[in-house]
Amino acid sequence: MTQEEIVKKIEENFEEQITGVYYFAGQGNVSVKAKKILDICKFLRDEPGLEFDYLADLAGADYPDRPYEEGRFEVVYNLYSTKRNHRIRIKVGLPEDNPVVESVVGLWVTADWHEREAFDLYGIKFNNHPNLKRILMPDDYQWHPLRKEFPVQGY
Amino acid sequence: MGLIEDRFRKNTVTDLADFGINWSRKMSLWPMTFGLACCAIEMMATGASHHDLDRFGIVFRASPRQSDVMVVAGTLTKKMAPILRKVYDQMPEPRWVIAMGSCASSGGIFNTYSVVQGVDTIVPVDVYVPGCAPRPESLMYGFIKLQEKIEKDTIAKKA
Amino acid sequence: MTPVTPGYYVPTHYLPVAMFIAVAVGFGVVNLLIASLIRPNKPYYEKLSPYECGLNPFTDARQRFSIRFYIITMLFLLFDVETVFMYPWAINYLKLGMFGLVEMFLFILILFVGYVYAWMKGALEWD
Amino acid sequence: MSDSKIQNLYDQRKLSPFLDDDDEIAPGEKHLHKEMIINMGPQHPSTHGVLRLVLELDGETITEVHPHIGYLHRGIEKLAENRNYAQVMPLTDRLDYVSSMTNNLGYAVAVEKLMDLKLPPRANYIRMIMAEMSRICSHLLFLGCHALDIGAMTVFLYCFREREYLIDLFELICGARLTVTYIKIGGVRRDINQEFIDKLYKFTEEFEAHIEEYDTLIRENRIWLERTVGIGVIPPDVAISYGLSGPTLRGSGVNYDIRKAEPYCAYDEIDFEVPLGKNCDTYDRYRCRVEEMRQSNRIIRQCLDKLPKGSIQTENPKVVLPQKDMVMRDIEHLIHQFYLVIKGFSIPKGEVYSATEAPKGELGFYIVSNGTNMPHRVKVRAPSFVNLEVLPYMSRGHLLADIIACIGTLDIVLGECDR
Repeated sequence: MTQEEIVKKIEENFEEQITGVYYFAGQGNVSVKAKKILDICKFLRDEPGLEFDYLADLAGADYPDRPYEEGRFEVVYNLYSTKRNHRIRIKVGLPEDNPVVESVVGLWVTADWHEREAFDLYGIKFNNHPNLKRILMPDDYQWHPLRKEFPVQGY
Repeated sequence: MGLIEDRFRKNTVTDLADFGINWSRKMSLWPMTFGLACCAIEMMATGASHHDLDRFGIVFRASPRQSDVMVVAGTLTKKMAPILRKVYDQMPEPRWVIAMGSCASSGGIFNTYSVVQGVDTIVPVDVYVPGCAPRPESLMYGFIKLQEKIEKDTIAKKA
Repeated sequence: MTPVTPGYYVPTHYLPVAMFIAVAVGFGVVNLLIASLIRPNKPYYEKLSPYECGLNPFTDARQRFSIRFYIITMLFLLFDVETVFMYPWAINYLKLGMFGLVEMFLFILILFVGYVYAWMKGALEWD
Repeated sequence: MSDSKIQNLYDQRKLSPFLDDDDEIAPGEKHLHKEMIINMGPQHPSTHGVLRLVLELDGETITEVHPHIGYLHRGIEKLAENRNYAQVMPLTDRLDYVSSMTNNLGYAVAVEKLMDLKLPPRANYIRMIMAEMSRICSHLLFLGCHALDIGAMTVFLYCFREREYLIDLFELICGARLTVTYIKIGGVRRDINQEFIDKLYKFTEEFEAHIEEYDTLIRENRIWLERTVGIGVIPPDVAISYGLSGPTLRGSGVNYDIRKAEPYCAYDEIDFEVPLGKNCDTYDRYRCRVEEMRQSNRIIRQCLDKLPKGSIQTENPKVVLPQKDMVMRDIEHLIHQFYLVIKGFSIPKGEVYSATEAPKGELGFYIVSNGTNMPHRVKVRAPSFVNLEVLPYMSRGHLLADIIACIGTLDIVLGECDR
C-alpha cells in the first residue's frame, strides 16, 4: 500500500490522536499523542491490511528549540511489514520535564533494548518496561549524553 | 628478579646473563589479545597465514597469566578502563604493552565523552603503533621495536 | 659379586635404577629451585586476585556443587583401579596360563556385579 | 614478601561475597544464590569483541543469560551531530569495521535519498561491486571465527587467505585495507582501472573452488554437525518479533532481503537468489552465509560484465568536488570547491529512514536534517545490536559450550552494536 493509503487508514481509526502528518522523500511521518500509543501500534500490527509485524528501529530524538506543547523529546517508531513490504514512521512528542511513554515491548520484543538505549542516551522513561536500565553507559552515569546541551567531550 | 637482580655491578657475567635472559624473552613474546575494535581485525590478519606472526615466536594467548605483552588493539572506553587495568595487573612481571592504532595511542578520532584519550593514562605503554587500523607490517614493526627495547634490559644494579 | 659386610646388603643390580630415579627427580627439582630463585617476584593484591575476564569475581571459587559429580568420581576411581590391576596380569599372561585367565575373569565378574548394582540404583543417571 | 604476608593481605581485603553494587543479576532480584554464576567477561577470546555475558548455570546447562554491552560505546552518533554530512563518512567505517564498504554505502544511500540525488549507472555498479566484495570479506571472517571458536583451526587460515586477496584489491583502489571511506555522497572517490577488473575477475573464477575447499572441511564434519545442528533454534515468528535481519533471519526461513524488497543502487538489474534456511538452527545460518558468498560471487561477475561507461559521480557541483583541472581554469568551479571544502553542502529540513542489506543484516540510517550543513540526528539501526537481543532466548537450556556457537552464529560485531 502507498504511504497515503496507510496514513488514511490510520486517520480513519485514530482521528483525534494524530497531531500532524507530512511526507518527505516518499516516506510518510505520522505524529501522534503519547497517550494512546499502545493502541495505535497494536492496530498497526494486527490490522489485516497493514500488518506492521517488524519494528525496524525505535529512535529517540531531542529538539530543544521546539515549542512546549509539541514536546522537546521525541520517540520515533520506524515500522516495516515483512509480508506487505511497506514502511511507516510514527512519531511521539514528549514534554521535557516528564518524558514518559508506554513501552511497546509487549508488541515487538526487539523494542526492549531500543527503549533501554533511548532511556540511557536521552532519559526518556518507558512504563512497564521489564528491565529499564542503562545499556551503553556505565550504570552509575549521571547524565544522558545524547541530549543537545551535553558537550561532546563530556563533563 | 629474586636474588640476582639489582645486586651486582655491571660486569662480564651480568652481560652474559643479560644476553641469555633478554634473548629468550624477546624471541618468545606471547601477546595477550586485548582486541577491542577495528585494530583487532588487523591483528587477526597479522596473525593469520599471510603476514605470519608465528615466525617471530609470537603466539597469541587469551589469558593474562600466560602472556608477556598486552596488545591494546582498538578504542578504550571509560567503561572498559578498569577491566584493562585489572587484566594488566594480572599479567606476570616482565610485561610490556603495545598500544596499537591511534585510538589506543591517543583516543584517535573519537574525542567523545566515553573514550579514554590514550591508553597510557591507564597502563604504562612501551610501544605505540600509529595508524587507524595500522597495517599488519606496522604492527610487526612495533613488535620488532619492542624486541629492541627488551635487548637493552639489564639485571645489573641500576646506577 | 663384591664382598658384602654382614648386616649391610646393597642390591647392586638395583643401583642403576636408583641413580636413574635420582637424576630424573634431581633434574626437575633443581630447575624449579633455580627458577624460583632468579625469577622476578613482585606479588601484589591485584595480581593475585582470580582472573574473571577482567572483573571482580562474583563469589568465592570454592562453591557447593551438586552431588552428582561426587558419585561419578567415585565410580570412575573404582573402575580405574580395576584396570590398573589388569596391567601386571596382561604382562605375564602367557606364564599364568589357564589359571590366570579364569582368575582374572572371576575378578572382573565380581566388579561387574558391582557395576550392575550401581546402574540399577541409578547412580549413572545424570539429572 | 613471605607467603604468610601475602596470605593475610589476601584475607584483609576479603573477596566480597556479594556482587559489585552495579551488578543486579535479574530485575528486582538481589543476589539470591543461584546454582552457579559465571561471568563470560569483556576480555574473552570468543566473544567477538568486548561483550560481557553473565551466565546462570545449573550444572552444565544454561538457565539464564544477561548480556552487558556498552564496553565499546564511542558516542559515534553524538560525534555525527557535530560534523557536516561528508565528514560523517569516516565515522561510518568504524561501525561494522569488518565490512566498512557496506556502512559507507548505507550512509551514502540515506543522504542521497534525503537530498533526492540521482547517480550515474557506473557509480551504482561500482558501489555494488564494492558492497558484494565486502560482504564476502565479512562472511569469510564469520566462517573463520565461527569455526575457530568451535575448534576447526584450519578453516580460519583458509578464509583469511581469500580475505587478504580481496583486501589487497581494496587497497589497490583506495589505499586503505580496512577503513576505506571509498564511497562518498554523490558517487565514489576513484574510478576502478582495468588491472582491478582483471584481478577481480580472476578472483571470482577461483573463488568457487575455494568455497568448496572450506565446505568439504566442515560441511559433513561430525564434530561440526554435533556442535551446530539443533543449536540456537529461533522459530520464524520469534525471529520477526525480535527484529532479526540478514542471514540470522533468513536462517529461520523468513524471506526478507532488502536488496530484493527495496532495491537500492542497481540491484534490480542483477539476478541472484536469496538462500533460506529450513530448520532455523546454527547449521542453517552457516549454510545461508556460505550460499550467500556464492551469490555475491555471481553478483560481482554480473556487475563486471555489465559495467557501464560514464562518470563515477553526479554532475551536481553543489555536492561533489569538481575536477581538479577545471578548478584551476574556471572561477565557478573554484567557488564550488571552496564552499564544499569549507562548509560542505546543506540539506533542507526533513528526515528519512533508509535501510540497506549489510552482511550482518538490515543496516538502517535514520537521518534528520535541519537545513544546516550538519545532521540534527543520525540514528544507526545496527544489525548486531538487534540480533544480539535474541541470544538469551536461543541459548536457554543449552550446554555451556554451545553459547560460543550461539555468539558465533549471530555474527555480531561490537563496533556497530555499541556505536
